[in-house]
Amino acid sequence: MAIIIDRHTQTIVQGITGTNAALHVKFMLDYGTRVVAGVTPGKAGQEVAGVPVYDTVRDCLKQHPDATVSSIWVPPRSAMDAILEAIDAGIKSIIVITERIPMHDMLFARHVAGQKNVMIIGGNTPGVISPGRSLVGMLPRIAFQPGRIGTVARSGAVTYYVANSLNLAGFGESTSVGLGGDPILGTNFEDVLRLFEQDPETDAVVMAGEIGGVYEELAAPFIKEMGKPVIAYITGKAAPQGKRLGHAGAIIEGNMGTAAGKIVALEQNGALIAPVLGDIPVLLKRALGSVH
Amino acid sequence: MAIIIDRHTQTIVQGITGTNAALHVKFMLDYGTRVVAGVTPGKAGQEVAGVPVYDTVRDCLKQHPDATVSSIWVPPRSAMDAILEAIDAGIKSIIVITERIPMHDMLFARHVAGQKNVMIIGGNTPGVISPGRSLVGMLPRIAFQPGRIGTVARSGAVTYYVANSLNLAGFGESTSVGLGGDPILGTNFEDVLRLFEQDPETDAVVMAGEIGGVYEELAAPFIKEMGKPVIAYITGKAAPQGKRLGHAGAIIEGNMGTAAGKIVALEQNGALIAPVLGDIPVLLKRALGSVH
Amino acid sequence: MRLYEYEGKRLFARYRLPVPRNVVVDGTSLHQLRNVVYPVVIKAQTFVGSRGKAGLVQFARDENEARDRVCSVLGTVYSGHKIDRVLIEEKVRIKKELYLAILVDRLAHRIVVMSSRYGGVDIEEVGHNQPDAIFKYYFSPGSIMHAYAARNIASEIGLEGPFLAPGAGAISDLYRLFIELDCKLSEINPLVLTADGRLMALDAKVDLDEDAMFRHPELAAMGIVARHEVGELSERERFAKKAGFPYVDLDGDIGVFPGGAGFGIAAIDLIEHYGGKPANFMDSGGAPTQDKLRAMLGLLMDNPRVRVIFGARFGGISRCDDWAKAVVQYVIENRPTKPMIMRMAGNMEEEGRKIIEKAKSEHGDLFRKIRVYAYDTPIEEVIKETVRVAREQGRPETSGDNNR
Amino acid sequence: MRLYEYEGKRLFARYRLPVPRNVVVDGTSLHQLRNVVYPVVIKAQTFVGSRGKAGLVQFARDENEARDRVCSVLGTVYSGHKIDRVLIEEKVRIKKELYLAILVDRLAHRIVVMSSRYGGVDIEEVGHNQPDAIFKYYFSPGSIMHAYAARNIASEIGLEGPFLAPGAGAISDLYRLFIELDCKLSEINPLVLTADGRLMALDAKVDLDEDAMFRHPELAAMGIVARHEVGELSERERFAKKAGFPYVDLDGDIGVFPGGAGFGIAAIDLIEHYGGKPANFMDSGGAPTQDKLRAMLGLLMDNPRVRVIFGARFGGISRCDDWAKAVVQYVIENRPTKPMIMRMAGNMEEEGRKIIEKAKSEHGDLFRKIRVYAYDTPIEEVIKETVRVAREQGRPETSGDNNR
Repeated sequence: MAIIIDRHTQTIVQGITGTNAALHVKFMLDYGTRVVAGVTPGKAGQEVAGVPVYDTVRDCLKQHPDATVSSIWVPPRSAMDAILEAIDAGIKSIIVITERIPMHDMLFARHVAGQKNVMIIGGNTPGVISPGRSLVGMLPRIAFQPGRIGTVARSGAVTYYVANSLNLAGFGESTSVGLGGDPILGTNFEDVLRLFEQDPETDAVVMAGEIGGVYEELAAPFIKEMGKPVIAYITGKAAPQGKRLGHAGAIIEGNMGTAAGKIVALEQNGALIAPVLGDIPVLLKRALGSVH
Repeated sequence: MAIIIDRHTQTIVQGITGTNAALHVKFMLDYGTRVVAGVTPGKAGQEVAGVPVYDTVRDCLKQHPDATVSSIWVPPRSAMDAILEAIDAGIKSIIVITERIPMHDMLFARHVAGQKNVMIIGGNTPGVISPGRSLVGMLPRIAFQPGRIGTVARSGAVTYYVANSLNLAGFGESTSVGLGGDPILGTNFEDVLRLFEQDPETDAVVMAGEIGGVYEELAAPFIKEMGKPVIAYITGKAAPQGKRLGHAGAIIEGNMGTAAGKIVALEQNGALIAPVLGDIPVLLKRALGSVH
Repeated sequence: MRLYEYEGKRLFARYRLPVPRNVVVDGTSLHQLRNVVYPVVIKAQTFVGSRGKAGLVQFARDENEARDRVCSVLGTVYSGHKIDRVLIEEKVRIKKELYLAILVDRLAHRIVVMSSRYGGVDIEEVGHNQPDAIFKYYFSPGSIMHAYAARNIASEIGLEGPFLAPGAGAISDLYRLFIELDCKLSEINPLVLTADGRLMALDAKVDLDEDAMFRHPELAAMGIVARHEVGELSERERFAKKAGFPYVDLDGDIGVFPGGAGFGIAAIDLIEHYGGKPANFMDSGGAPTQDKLRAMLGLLMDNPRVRVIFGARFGGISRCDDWAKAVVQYVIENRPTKPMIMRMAGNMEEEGRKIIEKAKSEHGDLFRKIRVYAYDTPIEEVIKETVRVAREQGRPETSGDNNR
Repeated sequence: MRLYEYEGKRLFARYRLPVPRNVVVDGTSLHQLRNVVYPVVIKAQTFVGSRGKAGLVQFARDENEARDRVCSVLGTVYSGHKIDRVLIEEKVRIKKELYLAILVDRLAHRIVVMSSRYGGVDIEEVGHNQPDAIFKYYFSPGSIMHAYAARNIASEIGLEGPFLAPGAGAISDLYRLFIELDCKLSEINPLVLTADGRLMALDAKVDLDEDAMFRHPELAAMGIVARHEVGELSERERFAKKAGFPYVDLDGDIGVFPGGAGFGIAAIDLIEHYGGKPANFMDSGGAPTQDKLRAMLGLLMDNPRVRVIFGARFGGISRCDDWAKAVVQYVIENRPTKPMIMRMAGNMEEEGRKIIEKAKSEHGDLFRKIRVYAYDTPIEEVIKETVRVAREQGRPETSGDNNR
């Protein structure tokens, strides 16, 4: 059983009739993911890649009561509502692909999810993959191969490059989690590190952070407690202040969110810092010693 | 220890500088009630009958951390806010004298109080008296004398007449609780019946209901479980439909809230029905038998 | 307080809820029947339920027919409610009738949206015969209706495809109206899909919270003013409303001048219990002013139905001495001839008694028919006495001193 | 995104928050200085902090003085920000300076109102020296600020007596502004009591959430449009904003054409790590269109600073073949002369490679300076190569075939 999703996990897709969502539903099904239903209001009765479409999550769960995970592909203006709908209907993990969700919306969605003990991943996550088992989101299958390294990153592309550098060095991934590029995230580094720490299929973790926010810093104290090695790769060392770099969350605001600050916090708590991507497998080998 | 308030209870008064509140603060102090502070925003530093006035409940509790009960005398438009202020500051019982509080406001205040486990009595309650010990509200002391009968009524005047008829027959009150005349009440008959059932100083209960709402009906099943006799006096048998009779809550709406319906529900569950006030002591004597 | 259908529909229109094209016509605006597209539905504006069965909903194919029907209805009285206005609406072809209502659930202390695929009928009957046919969706007080919740409800009552979005929109709009206007009930029965593909509120039942009207000047600006929960105020009731005390006309001959609303209700019961007929309900509210007390008394004295006045004051927040002062001053100024049987007890009872006694000694004749009992006389005895006096009033007046 | 003080104050005024009487003057509206009551404060409108120390806040006793001061400031550049406008305000006599701010607490994921009796100074310093002097009041997302909470805050920072109600009102109004306009920060430092008994926001610092701008057409109507979090967009950045892709000018010579924002950030680091200087940040977003890809490439090619372009595509949601097509079409249409060093891996890598190879075989000369590496070449190697080529560009161009 991998973290978050597994071979048996039944998932639904909110916003399933959108172009991107429809394409990736096909990719997910090809990968073996059990996409059992989708939602687009007003389009009940249609199908996408053979998956039935309903008007509401509530209707989905009436027909597919074992679905526990939803991925959300709706436009930013509808994202909060889609998340709240999933929570209200009883979904337990919500993977939010939508990017640039208004900050207040995401704060509120997080707040409600917290009260109901629901996990939100994202917004602006590329998704989650447990290579060879299940994939929810838009991660390219080609970048990943099964293995025993957990990876967690804010950026989708960095997730692929990290996996790429692991795979070139002979490592594979137990699960790769994209936290998302938005400034307010449902799940942060610490949450995922705790899952990996408990996961018997994970030997070490690579976390890839970037400028903006404080999620890397917040995770630092837990790294100290962990029994598994953590390699950290932080980007944005060369980034300017006060300018968003693509991701809504990737911005240095005053003293907050610098790469240097994150690196110091992580290093002081025992993470091994990889200055460039290519250093990640080197550090991993060193940390895992004879195991690999 | 009487129910709700006792000799040692420290109380504050919200809206203390209003004419009525100021008058009744004096009456309460005369009765021995420990009124330790009052609130009127903008009037911090003043005094009412020797009681210090603060701008906020929060400031009251900084100076008088043992206050647990507040009575509220502000205008209807400020009542919800005053209740929420008391809850937020940590007050545990709130006695709402204010009448005709907008229904949605009271629903919300109730909702918040429920989450924080705070008791609201009223709106439009005359207050609570444990004769000889403490009085919070505007009940006339002259109407009550110490004894072992608990009384609970929606109307203030009826509370006095009930006590009057008890006292003329030689009974007295352990505690008399005015639930209030508003349509949405913080505390209802069942809540108070449960307190009286547990109260070693109460032998029997007189409940006085009136047309409107369903609080009497809601209490009926509990009466069946009670070990103490309950005498019920319900007014409004001669009331017209669709017209409010003074109390915001005293109105027959369609089939809901008739005196006849309430009497049937109570009688079926074991309450003794007093058709007129004078019957109350008669029924009490019969029910308590040799005890009195 | 219940609104007329046309008032409810004006509020609906403000909240973008689709209603049929309509005009409201009263005795002075029959010319408006010219500006209507026929055929039309003519609906008498009254609070009486089941207007259909009572013949208060009619149809007209042209202006002449409409004029006839309107004139036959205007000014008539049904169940005590006079009909002053009719609503003239486009006649729509109905494809499907649904039910939608939002109300305060007084048991659960929550807000509940009730909806059904079966509209246009008595919903209580539907609920009784087919409980599953009514879908209840609860909201905590203070919470907003998120868009998804509106879609859940719309979906549940069969609004789908192109009707899902407008249906959910209408549900959201009705909820906003309910919350923002402090409603106790806002009901659409039926909510219809028309043959030409529109979603439309065919009826409108809105109950406002009178206690929240102070924060809705926009309603007053629309002419929505205080009334009974169901029905207009009488002339005396309007006077009392203006003077600031609760008052309801009843049809007996004993004027009731109590202190406290709750005891006012009890007094009516007791009067009927002992064979009398109350002429009114009244309440002084807490700590009434002298002026208000005198206005209250005057309203009873001036009511030709009233033959005797029952008064009671249990001095709590309102003091006996104030009450006695008001009674005395009223009597001296107005020299009433109707008997008053009263009881006064509680705070400042002694002071009140002295005021009454002083007045009696100074103006003996004026107070001949006024009796004031005290704490030690049970209220039932006072009421029995009142009922007896009321009966006597039918007979020639007896002489003799009634003072105690 | 940060607003100018004058924009913030316009928003304040909309929310009834009291601000000093003011006018905004730019190069074309100096005549407005005639309509001002002197003395005044002249505040350069810029995002630079500590304007006082930088001489960007001045005073003037009359119109002549004001004109001199304004002219001395307009058009100057401080810390890279050009000053186009000044705010001219009545000079108020300050009795007391307070601090008030509402912001998103990114650790607690809640909204926090921070307030202090000590305003007009660097609040971080206050917090550092006297943590108790800062009062924090938390609100759950989605919750409103009840009136009592505003009073609690006002009371805590010493607003009492006649100042309690307006103080609490200002706090409520600022909270409504914060929520309704999707702020990340709304700060008043200082909030002052004036010698003549007014409460007033003397400064205004408002950070909006750019991602919520779509639901605030009222802001666009006020001229508040997209910009950097702190600072205006450059010409190229405005072009990119219009074309719909994130782009930030940097001051190097290597144009960066990556796929994915996160890797765009990584690429800048890597270029600097290996001794190069990036000319920009750029992100195609998910699944860019051909047109967008060509616009992105064009923006780099047309930038005279750029000497070489580094490109990378890891095909995920965005496919390698689409990317290759866009590159090929751009090259054929525009015949660029700057070298491009690129890597392409992931979804549809093989198809992409075929497109590039076909183009090279058909238009060999055009593609002379274009190298495209594959999955098996680590990205670091590609970047090192780019940096090397950028250095070479300083030297006379070498001949020879650079194709692999």
